[in-house]
Amino acid sequence: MNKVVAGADEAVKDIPSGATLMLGGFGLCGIPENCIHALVKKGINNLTCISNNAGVDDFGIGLMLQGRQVKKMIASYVGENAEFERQMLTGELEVELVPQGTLATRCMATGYGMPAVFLLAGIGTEVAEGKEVRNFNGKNYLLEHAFDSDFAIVKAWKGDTQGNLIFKGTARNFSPLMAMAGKITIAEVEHLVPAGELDPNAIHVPGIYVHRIFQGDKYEKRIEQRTVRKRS
Amino acid sequence: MNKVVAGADEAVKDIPSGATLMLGGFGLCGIPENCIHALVKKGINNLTCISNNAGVDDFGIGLMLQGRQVKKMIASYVGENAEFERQMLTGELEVELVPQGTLATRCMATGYGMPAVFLLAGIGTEVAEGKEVRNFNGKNYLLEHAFDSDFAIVKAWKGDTQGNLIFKGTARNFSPLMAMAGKITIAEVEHLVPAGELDPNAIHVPGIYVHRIFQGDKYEKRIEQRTVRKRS
Amino acid sequence: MALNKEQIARRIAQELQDGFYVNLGIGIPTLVANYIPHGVDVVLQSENGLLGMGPFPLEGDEDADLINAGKQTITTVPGSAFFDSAMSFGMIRAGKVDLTVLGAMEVADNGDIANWKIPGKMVKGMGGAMDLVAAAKNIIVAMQHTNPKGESKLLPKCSLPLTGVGCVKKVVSDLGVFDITPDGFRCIEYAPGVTIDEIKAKTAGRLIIADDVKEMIV
Amino acid sequence: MALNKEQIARRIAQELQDGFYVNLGIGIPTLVANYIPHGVDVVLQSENGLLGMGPFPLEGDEDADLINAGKQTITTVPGSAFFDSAMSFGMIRAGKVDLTVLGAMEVADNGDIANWKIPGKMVKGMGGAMDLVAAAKNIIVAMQHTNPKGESKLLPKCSLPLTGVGCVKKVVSDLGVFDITPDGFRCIEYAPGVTIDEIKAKTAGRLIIADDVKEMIV
Repeated sequence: MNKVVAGADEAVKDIPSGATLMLGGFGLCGIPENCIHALVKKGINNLTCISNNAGVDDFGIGLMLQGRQVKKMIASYVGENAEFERQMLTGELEVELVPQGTLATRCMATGYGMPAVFLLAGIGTEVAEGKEVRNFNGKNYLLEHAFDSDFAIVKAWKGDTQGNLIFKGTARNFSPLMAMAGKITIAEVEHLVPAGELDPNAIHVPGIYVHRIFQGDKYEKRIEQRTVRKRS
Repeated sequence: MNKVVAGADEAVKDIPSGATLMLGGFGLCGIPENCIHALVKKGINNLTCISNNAGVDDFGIGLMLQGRQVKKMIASYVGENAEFERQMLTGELEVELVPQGTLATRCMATGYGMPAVFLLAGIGTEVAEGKEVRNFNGKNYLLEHAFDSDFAIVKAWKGDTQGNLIFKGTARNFSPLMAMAGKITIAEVEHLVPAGELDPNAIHVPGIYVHRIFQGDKYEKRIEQRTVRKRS
Repeated sequence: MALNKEQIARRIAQELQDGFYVNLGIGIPTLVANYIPHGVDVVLQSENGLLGMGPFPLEGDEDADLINAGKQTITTVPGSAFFDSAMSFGMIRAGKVDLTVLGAMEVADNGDIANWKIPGKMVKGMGGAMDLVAAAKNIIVAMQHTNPKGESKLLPKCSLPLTGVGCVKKVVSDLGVFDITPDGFRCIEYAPGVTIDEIKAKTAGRLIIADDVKEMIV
Repeated sequence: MALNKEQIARRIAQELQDGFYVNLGIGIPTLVANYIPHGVDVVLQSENGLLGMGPFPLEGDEDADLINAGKQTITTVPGSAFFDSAMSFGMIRAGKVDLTVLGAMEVADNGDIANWKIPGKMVKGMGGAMDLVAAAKNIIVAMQHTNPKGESKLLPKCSLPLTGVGCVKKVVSDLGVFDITPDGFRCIEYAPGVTIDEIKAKTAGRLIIADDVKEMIV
């Protein structure tokens, strides 16, 4: 059950143009840096990307936007990125905005084999347009569907050769949910260890959900908003 | 945010007769032994218990059945218990059988604020009777509702004074899901530690879901089916 | 004189009760963390997956894997817990978070809120705002009473696309504190030096003045 | 001669492929773990919350916190992971488990299965059986071909309350191996010493014999 591949290029080698990808991360926190670089190098296009954000101009999914690789972006917040704005305004890029919790829960629904769930967010707003509304216990909810995703690409802190994953801090965010939702799930990790080294009680994503794993060459882990207190 | 109470008696002191309780555990594995003893001592009755199993004659929920404290049992498997069978056949005890995965997911739905989800289990069987069926992508699913539960009572391995919980091995089972679903959640733990001692990356149930916590006096941790290999 | 942002934050901090779990939005709401009253123990939730958010790190201690929902580097306090985004919004939807403090572009006198989209301008997305306003059990809005043109942002009806319907419970603006009631905005406090007449003039939505209205203590 | 339980388990073990995640039910299915072919690496799932189930513990090493779905004490193998019951059935519903092996009281020639309830007898509950049969992508049933009275358990229609509809893909009984096809049970192997005539006589559901039917190797 060894799922280790040589590196990012091998991990993404069969992702075709036109595929639907889930990409983990919140802002630039916890994004699969190495796989994104490999996708940029590979040059496939017409991709549909499901990710909470779209990176910044020169990092993360922003790099794929620079190369016009993305046809459609499904996200909750996309405002950090001039090239994104340009492509959206010219109509080159299709954008579907989804409330953050709904985005997360629709990923979870996929990994849990639930085709649809009822959620509150967006009731009474333009997000509700065209969606089924149902009342439960006096409150209205929207019927929200699970996502269909060809590949999920996530970065974890630690992983083992069987694909078990552990995340660190707020770099966890969407990544476990997406890892569970991919038809094929690719995990890059900061530390790859032999099976048996991770505490089986502490695993966030069991290896059954992960198809390929490798240790990333290098992590820049860029910070978007460096906020600090002065040392006195 | 200290949620520590003195012990089981204090933890359950305001549970009234007629309440709906979720009780964690699978078989006798991971059941809240100390709270069950306190509920037996307290002698309240007309309880509705949501639990995967109903214990055995002289342990777990079986002790509450001996005292005729349970009016209704919602469970997936109840076959280990002669008193249960007697009360069910005489009609003293109302029983609602729910497929195990559906039971677990309905608990999760409660803790995640989802009033209803669509699930596969029971399609075409008597479990589906009276339930809404809907087709998604060519497959039929049942609409299943979140549970309403006054109190959730679980046992964890470790917990801290703020209510964060970590479970061990297969004693995890339904307990995190139920802990998230209780209007009031009571956790008994084998090891209670100060806030800050647990790894924040390894917590199964964040303290926000837990209202009362204490370290159990003693754990019998009875084994139902002791199966071993002979040492050669 | 109208309150500054720090004063708005300080007034909102008075709403915090011991034992509260609180989600603070970006902007003025973030500042509320600086004014938590002594003896009041609250846990801050960050919807990107953290309970137990602490202050900004000391210089050099920043961790790229530890940010808040505004993508700022932060720290944790003892007893913190990390979780994924589905659980994070799950606990909000399930009513486990006691108070959410948000900014707004407009609030209507029935509690509607608009804070995510200006038609004709670049749309950045709603992020977690729609989830928070739809699901949180108690929502306080921190906002300027008027826009830069001097027009009221407390309206009979929002003109911008809604973020949520009938969900705001209270507004703390630079001019005063307003409960949302069936009769509209109910002014319960005015900022020091601000007159009721000024509040009336600058509130476009239905406004009632509480009998026991008093000067705000900030 | 009809197979014994160990032989049924050994035959089913031949269905395991390298890299499979497998859920083994209580009874004969549990025995399959003893016959995993050399060079075939499978991970066993236990629906009470474990991937990477190992053999029973050595005497004295039992851990009350480590049991399988049959409530037996077990062990783990390196690379195992624990999870809650919602995730456990989630991964089954999402089609991540490659093979589920279950026992049955009755199987119909359209793949219906009944294995949880006998009307008039004490009902113990379906446990995880309904979830497994509804959601698993590949289900093999391990069963006796006939009941103690000699009546066929491979039927045109189940007489007992159903556990699941049209879900069984293959049956391994003490008499042979049967694929479920649109034409009913398709016998592809017979047990050593068992005749096709005996199989025909003991199969009440629609039965076809594969052209290349052969003796089972166990």
